[in-house]
Amino acid sequence: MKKVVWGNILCNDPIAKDVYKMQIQSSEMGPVKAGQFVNIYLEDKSMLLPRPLSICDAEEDSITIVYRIAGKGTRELSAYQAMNQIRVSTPLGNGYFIEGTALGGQIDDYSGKTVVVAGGGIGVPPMVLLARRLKEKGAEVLAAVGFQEEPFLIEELKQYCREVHVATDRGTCGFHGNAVQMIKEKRIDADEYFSCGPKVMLKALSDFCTEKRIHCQVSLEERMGCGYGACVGCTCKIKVKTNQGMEIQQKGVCKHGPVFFGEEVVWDE
Amino acid sequence: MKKVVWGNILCNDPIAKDVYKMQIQSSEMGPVKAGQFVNIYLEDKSMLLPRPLSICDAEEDSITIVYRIAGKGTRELSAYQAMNQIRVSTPLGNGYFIEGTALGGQIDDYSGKTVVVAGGGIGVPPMVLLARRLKEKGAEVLAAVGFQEEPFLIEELKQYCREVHVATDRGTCGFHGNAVQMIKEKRIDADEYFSCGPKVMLKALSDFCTEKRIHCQVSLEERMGCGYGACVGCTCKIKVKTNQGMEIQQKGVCKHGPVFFGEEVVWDE
Amino acid sequence: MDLSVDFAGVLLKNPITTASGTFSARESGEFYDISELGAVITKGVASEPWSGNPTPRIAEVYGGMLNAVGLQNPGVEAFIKEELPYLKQTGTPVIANVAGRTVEEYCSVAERLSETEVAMMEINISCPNVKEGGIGFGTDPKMAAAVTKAVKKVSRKPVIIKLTPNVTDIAEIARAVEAEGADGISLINTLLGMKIDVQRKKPVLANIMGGFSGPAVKPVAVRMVYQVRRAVQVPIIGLGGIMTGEDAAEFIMAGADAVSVGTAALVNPTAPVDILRELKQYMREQGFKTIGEIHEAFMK
Amino acid sequence: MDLSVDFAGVLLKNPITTASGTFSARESGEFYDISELGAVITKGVASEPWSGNPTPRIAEVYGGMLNAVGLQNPGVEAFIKEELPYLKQTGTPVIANVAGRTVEEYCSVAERLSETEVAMMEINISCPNVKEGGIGFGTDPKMAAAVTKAVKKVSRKPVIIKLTPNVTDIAEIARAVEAEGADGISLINTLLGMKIDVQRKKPVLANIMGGFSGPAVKPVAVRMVYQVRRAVQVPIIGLGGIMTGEDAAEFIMAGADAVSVGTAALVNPTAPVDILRELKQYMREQGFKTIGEIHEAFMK
Ligand SMILES: Cc1cc2nc3c(=O)[nH]c(=O)nc-3n(C[C@H](O)[C@H](O)[C@H](O)COP(=O)(O)OP(=O)(O)OC[C@H]3O[C@@H](n4cnc5c(N)ncnc54)[C@H](O)[C@@H]3O)c2cc1C
Ligand SMILES: Cc1cc2nc3c(=O)[nH]c(=O)nc-3n(C[C@H](O)[C@H](O)[C@H](O)COP(=O)(O)OP(=O)(O)OC[C@H]3O[C@@H](n4cnc5c(N)ncnc54)[C@H](O)[C@@H]3O)c2cc1C
Ligand SMILES: Cc1cc2nc3c(=O)[nH]c(=O)nc-3n(C[C@H](O)[C@H](O)[C@H](O)COP(=O)(O)O)c2cc1C
Ligand SMILES: Cc1cc2nc3c(=O)[nH]c(=O)nc-3n(C[C@H](O)[C@H](O)[C@H](O)COP(=O)(O)O)c2cc1C
Ligand code: FES
Ligand code: FES
Repeated sequence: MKKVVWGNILCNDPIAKDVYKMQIQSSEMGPVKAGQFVNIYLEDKSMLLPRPLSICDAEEDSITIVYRIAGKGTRELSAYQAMNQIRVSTPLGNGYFIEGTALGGQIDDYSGKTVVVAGGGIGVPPMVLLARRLKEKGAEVLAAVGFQEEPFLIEELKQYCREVHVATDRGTCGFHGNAVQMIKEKRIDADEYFSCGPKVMLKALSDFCTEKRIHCQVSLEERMGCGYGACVGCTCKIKVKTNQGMEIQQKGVCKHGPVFFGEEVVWDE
Repeated sequence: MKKVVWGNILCNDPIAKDVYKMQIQSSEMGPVKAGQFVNIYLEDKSMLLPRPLSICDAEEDSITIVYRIAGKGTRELSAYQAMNQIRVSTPLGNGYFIEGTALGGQIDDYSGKTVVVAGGGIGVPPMVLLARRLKEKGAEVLAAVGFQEEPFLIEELKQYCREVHVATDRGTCGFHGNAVQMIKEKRIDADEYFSCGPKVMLKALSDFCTEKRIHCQVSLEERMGCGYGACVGCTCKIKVKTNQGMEIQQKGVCKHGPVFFGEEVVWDE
Repeated sequence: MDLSVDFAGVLLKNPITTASGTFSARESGEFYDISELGAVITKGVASEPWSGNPTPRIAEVYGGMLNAVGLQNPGVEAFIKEELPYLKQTGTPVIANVAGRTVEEYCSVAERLSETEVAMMEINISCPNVKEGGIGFGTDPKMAAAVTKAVKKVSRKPVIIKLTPNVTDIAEIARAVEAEGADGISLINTLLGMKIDVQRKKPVLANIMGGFSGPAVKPVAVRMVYQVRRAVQVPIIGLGGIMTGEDAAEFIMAGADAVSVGTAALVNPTAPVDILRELKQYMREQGFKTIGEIHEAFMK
Repeated sequence: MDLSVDFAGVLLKNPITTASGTFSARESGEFYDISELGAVITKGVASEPWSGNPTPRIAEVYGGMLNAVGLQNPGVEAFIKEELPYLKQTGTPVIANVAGRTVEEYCSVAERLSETEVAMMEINISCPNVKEGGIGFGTDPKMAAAVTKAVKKVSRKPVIIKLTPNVTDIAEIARAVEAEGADGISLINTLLGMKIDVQRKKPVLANIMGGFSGPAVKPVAVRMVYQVRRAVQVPIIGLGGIMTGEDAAEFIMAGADAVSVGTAALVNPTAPVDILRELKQYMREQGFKTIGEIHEAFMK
């Protein structure tokens, strides 16, 4: 069964401007797939809805999340102290299709394959666990990550990636531009691309991959109510093959996603 | 000017079952009159209204409050830790008329007078500061305090009172009965009575004093909105002498009270 | 202690149900055993699939939320084929929530559902974005009555009419639908609300306005249940901001025979069963033996 | 930066006012300098003293409060003698809130106040417990229009009509009062709410139901200000749950020319001036130079 549990905050530290890394310990987390997220429930009673945050890394009995202060909820989160408790759900969503099990899942064995994990801004965190899992499955992992100004999680990525390419919008560090521009210009080639980040970036990567006729998985974001498929709040438009041909359907980001194949997504909204 | 300030919690400890004593330090409290109260503002954002709590004692730059867990707000309060901050107003209400300044104020000099401070249950706390002030003004102070089962603040009262008479409803300790019964039976006589406690007790004491033709000041409670006279939420019926004779008026407990003379109060509601 | 309630002839083993649109059989079932509930109320189904409104459809407000899902649903046939068999196998009575844009649409769904194992139907005449002649069905007593009459004619299951709180006189609407044979009334649906993001300078919902729910709306809901209880004889499902067992008891005191848990289940996925447990505990503490005793204890 | 607004011909130096019933000149003035505000709106005055409802009159609910003060007030003569001179000496424009049980009562107060220094009048046709013919003035467009017409006839000050949110169609009421010459509209008054204490098994208010206010009602208030802005041309005072400068900006974007701070001032006595300061900061951050620019920036 899925659950909402009380976890122990092991640490909650700033790792870049307005970006925090929190490690939460709980023996009830269960198995974690790369690309899954958790719901974080806040203490301030005026904010009732859970905050969905991607799992950045996971150990036997703990998970790590990395978040940016985007509003009141994440600001509250940033004030939580280590050794306190936090209400958190067990992993939600399907994650990236690398387990060979999920709907539309591709290959289970990545040996001999080169893959790129491409993250933009606060989309970088899930790339860490993803890189780790892909490496475990035998892939040669390259990272292409873009930031506004200040990179983070680079050391973590280096543990699992042969190369970590960094881009910044302002050119303060690494490639001057965004992650997809960098992939194109630096020719960071791969057999498959995995991505999380702003919609414009995901679309650019998806277009690039469609052109190259290779697979690309993207993790989408949408305002959520429940995060577990009850409220039908978080939909996106997905092209689905049916008996009658191609059809555009509203799919729940939290239930059917958050990861979709780039070609499936109806981008033009 | 009146203010709402951040105070430092110096201590917050249980002193009887479900009864806590909290000392709050702030250099902005200003002068405190016996019988005044403060508004305590809670952290839980679902509970917006302040909690009015009587001032039990006051030092140069701190006040002490004593409260019973009566609901969600006081429960939250009981969990506050020493060394943390709390939002609290400067003193509100008029307090007991012993300063010679307030409307209807009586005498400023109590030397040679015997007074009784009579508290019932969670009405006992303001008796401490009141006893202290009365003693400072030269009065011989006797305390008559009633509890359900477990007395509290007895040592504090003894500092300022020549005698402290204790009653408990169940007879677990001291006189078996309530404080007014005890006053009558033990003939705890005085020139003036001061009281705070359940309405039935205040009424009984007021009737007793009316009969004896001596003054009696009672501190009333009413559900409050603002606590400072803005919302007209907290009224009680008071008999007022006007040019046209005696008239019953709605008086704000927080603004005109919380202390009234027993004979002024319209008890039969 | 007996928590069962007879609601319009259907026996519910307890008064706790799920509010329409905040429950999904399989997904909610991953968090708790739904057969513990008195009944489940499904999300609204229409005669044909509806794709709902553009996103963002969800926003948070102080003590509540706004939604503009717009009754996205796969249509009654898909509901009967995919959702109902799963629910049936849990043994929980199913109350199917029915959406429509016209009287005919409501009737066609009600007729179709009458052939299935649903225990009752809840007719949602109160969705802010379903309009006819410029006013929602639920805000005009005559139109509310007309829908009720038409649906009652074709339905072979008890019909509950779900009312909107966005009206001047809720008792008038309640009397109108009772007069046309409604077997029960449920209220409240969402209040109409709006929020503007002053940083982005635009409404937080793509649809501009949306349905407002959660603990913030409870005082309005309790008041309306109380008013409707005084206006009609039929049983009432009370809802709107129920977060705890004591909240459920409050609605029952005000006059509800059963209650639904909505937004609370988004805030805490196991809320319906948690609230059931808390209600039992409240009854134990107060010495209540039946649900009826809770209402009788209320001193107006 | 210029925060001034011309409201029905009266110049307010900023758009922040106090909501009627939550402000008392001397008592609020002990917490802040009331001359900093755009205007003060006083508590409702009737032609004769009213003693209000029995206590408890106040209850707390999730994110808000209920009140059943029942318009206790000392009558218009006492107001003119005791409150007005004090207010006048602060230099702050005074908007007198007017209560009444009949059209005649409203008119007699309006006429009397016309002889004084009040800057404007706000006619409260929306108090839940003022009834005529079984419906409050504010819930029936015809009666709302009748009061407006009668008051306008006798008043020599701008007349603002304060609307209740407890209606099906707020735009209809707004249009009705504008048509009869209202110089401005303020909204919302309180929602009608109720709460039961399930331990004591009775309503928390002696009056059973009461007016619901505070941040919990804000989404309804913003929505109604937005709807009324689209329905009428007269200026609007927006209120309902304003707690911060950004909340004030939200109402202005939705269409309000000025705003009132109510429950927030009970939660925090200096709220009106705190909100003014926050609004200024918001404008600085966003580069807004005037109040008008805030509304213009809103993208529907
Ligand atoms: C599947 C998923 C994974 C995410 N992973 C991460 C992550 O790893 N790190 C991270 O920093 N952020 C992540 N986000 C975004 C994150 O959820 C929001 O930034 C956060 O909820 C903002 O809350 P707030 O109270 O600080 O901001 P506010 O803007 O005050 O939030 C108000 C409301 O809007 C919702 N909301 C705001 N922004 C978003 C958004 N972009 N997407 C969805 N809902 C939003 C909030 O949940 C809340 O209900 C993820 C979002 C989704 C949907
Ligand atoms: C002038 C004054 C002085 C007081 N002094 C003390 C004191 O020294 N020690 C003490 O323990 N209690 C005192 N009380 C009572 C105290 O304010 C309430 O017990 C407390 O507010 C309950 O809050 P709660 O959230 O725990 O309970 P809840 O019942 O959950 O409170 C809900 C609401 O009811 C109000 N409320 C509840 N009980 C009362 C009450 N008896 N009087 C007024 N409002 C109430 C609360 O303020 C709140 O708005 C005093 C009350 C007044 C009016
Ligand atoms: C996301 C969401 C979707 C909803 N969908 C429906 C629906 O399809 N049909 C319906 O009758 N009510 C629907 N409602 C209204 C709820 O059933 C309920 O009446 C309302 O939310 C008040 O209860 P609550 O405060 O407990 O949520 C929906 C509410 C929410 C929050
Ligand atoms: C205690 C109290 C008393 C009120 N008295 C009046 C009144 O006399 N006249 C009036 O028009 N509105 C009155 N109101 C309504 C407020 O002015 C305001 O419309 C409402 O509270 C919504 O705003 P808020 O959420 O900021 O409080 C009163 C509100 C409260 C809380
Ligand atoms: S957030 Fe509720 S269905 Fe996805
Ligand atoms: S509590 Fe507001 S006037 Fe007394």
